Amino acid sequence: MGTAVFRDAWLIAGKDLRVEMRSRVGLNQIVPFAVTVLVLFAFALDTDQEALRTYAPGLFWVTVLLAALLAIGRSFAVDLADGASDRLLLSGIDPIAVFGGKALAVAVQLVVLEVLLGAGVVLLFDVTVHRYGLLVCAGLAAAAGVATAGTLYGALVAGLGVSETLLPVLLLPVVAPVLIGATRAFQDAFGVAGAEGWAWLGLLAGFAAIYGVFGALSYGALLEEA
Amino acid sequence: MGTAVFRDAWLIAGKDLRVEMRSRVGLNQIVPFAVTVLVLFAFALDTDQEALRTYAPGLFWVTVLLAALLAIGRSFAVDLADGASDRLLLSGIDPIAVFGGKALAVAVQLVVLEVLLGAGVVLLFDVTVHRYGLLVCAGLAAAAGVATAGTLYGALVAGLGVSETLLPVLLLPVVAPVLIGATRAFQDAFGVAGAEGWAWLGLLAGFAAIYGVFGALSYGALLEEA
Amino acid sequence: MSTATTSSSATRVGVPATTSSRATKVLGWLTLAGFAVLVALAFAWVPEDTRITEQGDVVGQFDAVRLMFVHVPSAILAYTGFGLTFLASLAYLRWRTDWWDMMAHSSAEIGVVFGVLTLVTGSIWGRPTWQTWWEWGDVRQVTALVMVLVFIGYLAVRRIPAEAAVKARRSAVIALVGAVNIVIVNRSVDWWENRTLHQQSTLFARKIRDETLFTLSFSFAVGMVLFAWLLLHRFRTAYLESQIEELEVQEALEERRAEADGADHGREQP
Amino acid sequence: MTLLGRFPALTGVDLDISPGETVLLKGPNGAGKTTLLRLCAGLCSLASGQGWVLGHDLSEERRMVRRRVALLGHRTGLYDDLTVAENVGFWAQAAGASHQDVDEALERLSLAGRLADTRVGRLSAGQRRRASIASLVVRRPELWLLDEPHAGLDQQSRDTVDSLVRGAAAAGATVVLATHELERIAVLEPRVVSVVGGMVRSGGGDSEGDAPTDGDRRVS
Amino acid sequence: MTLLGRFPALTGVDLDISPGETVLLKGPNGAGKTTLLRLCAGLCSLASGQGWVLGHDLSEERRMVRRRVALLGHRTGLYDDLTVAENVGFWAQAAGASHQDVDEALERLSLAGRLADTRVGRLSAGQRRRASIASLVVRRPELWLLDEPHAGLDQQSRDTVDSLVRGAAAAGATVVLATHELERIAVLEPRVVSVVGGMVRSGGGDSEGDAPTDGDRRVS
Ligand code: HEM
Ligand SMILES: Nc1ncnc2c1ncn2[C@@H]1O[C@H](COP(=O)(O)OP(=O)(O)OP(=O)(O)O)[C@@H](O)[C@H]1O
Ligand SMILES: Nc1ncnc2c1ncn2[C@@H]1O[C@H](COP(=O)(O)OP(=O)(O)OP(=O)(O)O)[C@@H](O)[C@H]1O
Ligand SMILES: [Mg+2]
Ligand SMILES: [Mg+2]
Repeated sequence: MGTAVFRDAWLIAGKDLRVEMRSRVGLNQIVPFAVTVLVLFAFALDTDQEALRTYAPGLFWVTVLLAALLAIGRSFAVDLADGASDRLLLSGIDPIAVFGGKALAVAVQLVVLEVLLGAGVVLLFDVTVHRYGLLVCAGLAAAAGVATAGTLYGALVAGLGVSETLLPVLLLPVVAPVLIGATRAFQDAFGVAGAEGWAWLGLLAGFAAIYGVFGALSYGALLEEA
Repeated sequence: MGTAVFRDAWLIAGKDLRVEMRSRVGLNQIVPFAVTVLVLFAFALDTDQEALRTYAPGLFWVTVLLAALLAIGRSFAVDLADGASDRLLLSGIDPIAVFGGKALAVAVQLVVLEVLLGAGVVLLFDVTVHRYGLLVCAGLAAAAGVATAGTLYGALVAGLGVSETLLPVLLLPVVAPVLIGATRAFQDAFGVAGAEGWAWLGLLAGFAAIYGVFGALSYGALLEEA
Repeated sequence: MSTATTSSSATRVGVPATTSSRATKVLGWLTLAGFAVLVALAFAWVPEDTRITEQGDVVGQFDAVRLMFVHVPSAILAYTGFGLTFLASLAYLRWRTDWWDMMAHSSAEIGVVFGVLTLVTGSIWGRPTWQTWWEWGDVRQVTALVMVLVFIGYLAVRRIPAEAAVKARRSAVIALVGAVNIVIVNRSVDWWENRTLHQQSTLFARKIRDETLFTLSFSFAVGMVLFAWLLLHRFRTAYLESQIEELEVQEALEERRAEADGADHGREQP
Repeated sequence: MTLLGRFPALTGVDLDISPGETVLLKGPNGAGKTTLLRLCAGLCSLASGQGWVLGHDLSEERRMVRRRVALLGHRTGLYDDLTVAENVGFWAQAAGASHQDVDEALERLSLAGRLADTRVGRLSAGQRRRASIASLVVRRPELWLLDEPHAGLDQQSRDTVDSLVRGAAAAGATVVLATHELERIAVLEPRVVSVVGGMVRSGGGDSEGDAPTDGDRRVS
Repeated sequence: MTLLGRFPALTGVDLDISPGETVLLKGPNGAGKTTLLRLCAGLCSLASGQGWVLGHDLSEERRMVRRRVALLGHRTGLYDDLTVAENVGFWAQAAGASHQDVDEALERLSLAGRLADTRVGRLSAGQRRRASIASLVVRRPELWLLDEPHAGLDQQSRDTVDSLVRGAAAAGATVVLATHELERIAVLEPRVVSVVGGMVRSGGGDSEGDAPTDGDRRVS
């Protein structure tokens, strides 16, 4: 099974990313959406520069999560639109590969988003980066965590007819640890609070690993519709 | 034309609300979504009670806006799902009635959401209400503003294939004044900052009026597909 | 520019494969020359911004003030671009011709470029003068950002592969709403006087030196020439694109007609 | 010419439909039948050329056309979360029809009883299509545009559709209908028009179709 | 019994399909044909009773069934944003088929050339359905489940589908096919099974269908 799973995961990820490239939802819309949300926060926080700098990491991650909801929702909407999800079930592709492929595609999109949005935060909220290594590792680990948990929950709600609204409700509480961990790690990296960044990074990596394994294992059961 | 427009607007609003009641997206999902977002904010702001109380109005309105995006998106997705939007065009119903009806349905949902979420904020963020009249008026005016602008923009992106992600990008900057105005009005009502609540209420009402009129006037041109 | 990519298919069918003409060449050289003069004026003639306070301290923006000659004209050009988009959109909704649609699209794109330039130069300028890249408390900065975002959204709609007429009509409505931002940005410093670090209208209040004023006016003139030059090119690019589209349609039309004929002769219709 | 995106779905149309006539559009997949029907409904625009439907110019007065037609397309135009009766009732009210019209339509399409109170999202493909037809019947349109009206229907429902078309034609309505099941429709003795590669040709033996007798019912 | 939500879509099934056989499901709208096909594909579950397909128990081994069948349903299973060639290619790779298989399938369904590079979202209804069939052909399944395979297709494509079914049957594959166009299929001389109100009855004259001869191909 070894290589076949990787080959199939790759196939699925490639398909998902290609669909995204074609529809250009990511670049043209999710990124501007994320930037706009950042701006909204600035308004909501009463444009208090000091507060903004302090809360920049938290706001960054809330924004990433909200954008991730869109990306995950689309990843499944595309399959459901005209019954491709049924056909994936019938294709004989190992569910682990489907899970891995979809999670990979989401993670790639999230990383791109984080890079662009991160640049926005550094400029708009006037923060300075102290520890680049931590920043990059935390960004990758958090993306992996959100992507794995998101793919699992995306599959859970897929086909229930109202997934675009159900997904946030289920997923957001679950990824709260990612939000907290990534926020702390970034606070450390930005030097705004003396959090133990690397410890929090451990949490993020653990989260991603757990959801990766759990997702891969339970995906088959999830997909086995009806 | 007079009464026919009202009758038709009522018909459309009734249909939209009935679909929402059936699918229970509003109650079962958008509300929990909104509450979850509030909780996320609490995490993101590092659970600093004082900060939370100060920023409660802003966070409340950011949350309402995000939930409004979902409600508006669904309002149009329901029509587009199986070609009902084409049939609305062919029905001979005055576009003004379609606009009015859809905006009304969205506004009703927003008001319900605001009430539930408002209770949540009062409990979670430990704020006290000083001026009930202002609170209620600002809530209604903001709902009207978001609903009218949202319906206009919802129609703008409907059927472009990627509306669920395009809507936020376009709508959020436009409703930024509502966010600011409603936040200020609520700050006054909560007594967290000495903003001139009633003046901001004027802004909200003006916004709703302008978008109501502009939306009603331009809706026909928008719907005149292809 | 996109002229390079479009030229091959354009020449193939005999449309002029360039967006330049005598007028644009003149404008181009004028821009370059004007820019050279502007640089000279800005660095050699305009003195650095210093004032001596009563205590004898030297304050001011020093060399940073020279950023004004990029920042302010950019802002004006962004307004111009969006304003033109507004007018062209109105005209489109009235007459429904592709010409106005292309005009709206072209000027919006240029507007966004200069809008971003305003934000960037403003930020750079803010670093030495306000000690911050970005100040959320400043209404002009924030409203300017919102304005640019609205038009980025506009361009996002324009880029969606949808029916041309639908797209044109919908983006025209977005532009109408979006253009309101011009007024808001322009008046913001006066409406919210106490909430801004940003300069209020210094320009015509004659609060600045004559050299600075002259150079600034000169930079406006250069900016306008630059704008005209860019707009001509961008519009012609849009026009060429539409021509290519037209040709593609013609090609497809021929193929489609052949399909019809082939079916007539080849296939037995029951 | 009608463009879908940049694709010339209809390239040349020369069609002349007299009121009360029953016209059958035939042609291979992708010929442009659906597009032609949507054009007649005022849902597509003419990039070049001109056309009239029921006396209205298709370039200028599409809104006038729209309210006089009923289009049965590939999609059903129903709300999944509402019941059959609610859906048909909604479209009936939108068209100003009465409750009785609704009941009649449901009866006619064998949707009365349990099915009337079933959510549309839970219907089988054919039942759903029947519900869609019922929601059009209540409109009593002057021009019926039917895109593959028999697709997915069982024998009984096919007969219902046939009698519906006959009834509409007898009542003076115009019917334009696209289908691949030519035999089925033969009993109605329609004028056959073939669409191939976006070209529309009045065929089927009655050559008088080429000479426009009635200028304002011409689609080109 | 098979429940859809709380609705007993299939109430009693007694069906026995020998390998290589061609079975035609007929019955009115809402009878349960689609549900039966989905059940055979392993996409629905049995609330009570038991069934076997290709030797696998439908309650226990649905996964094994799934990878051996190809189901052409009411929905096409294609991605709107990808081209026809990309879609067929994707499903081919997922099934381990080669590029050549893809080309052959496209050729067979008259989708080569311009259409192959068209995004599926821009196809006509019939073209889209053909693309869906092409994406199934590449799988070379052991059991074909076809839900109204002719719906929306033009005459030529209907013939293609017929020859496809004949070819599959000749190659030893089993074909179960639901359709309302009984005449069309008559030339294939299938065994006719009628489904009414969720009850499945082997009909069409071969009464030996009632006595299960081969226990492991029984669906109940
Ligand atoms: C990102 C930050 C900034 C943005 C978005 C911004 C935006 C703008 C805009 C839109 C205008 C045109 C105003 C009008 O006439 O309507 C403008 C003008 C101007 N800006 Fe900025 N600005 C920024 C930062 C700065 C900074 C840091 C300075 C200098 C300390 C500055 C100095 C000026 C001056 C002197 C004018 C001309 C004022 C007038 O006569 O109206 N700006 N800016
Ligand atoms: N959105 C679109 N964009 C581009 N081309 C399209 C679009 N929709 C349809 N087409 C093309 O237009 C042509 C005509 O399509 P149309 O749906 O009118 O065909 P049809 O005659 O109804 O076919 P069918 O019998 O398959 O339903 C087809 O070749 C199709 O590929
Ligand atoms: N999701 C669902 N929930 C509840 N009932 C359903 C659902 N889907 C279908 N049904 C019901 O199950 C029955 C069988 O449906 P099915 O789709 O199998 O019929 P069919 O024989 O394929 O009909 P058709 O010829 O119209 O396609 C129908 O009466 C239908 O109302
Ligand atoms: Mg068609
Ligand atoms: Mg069926």
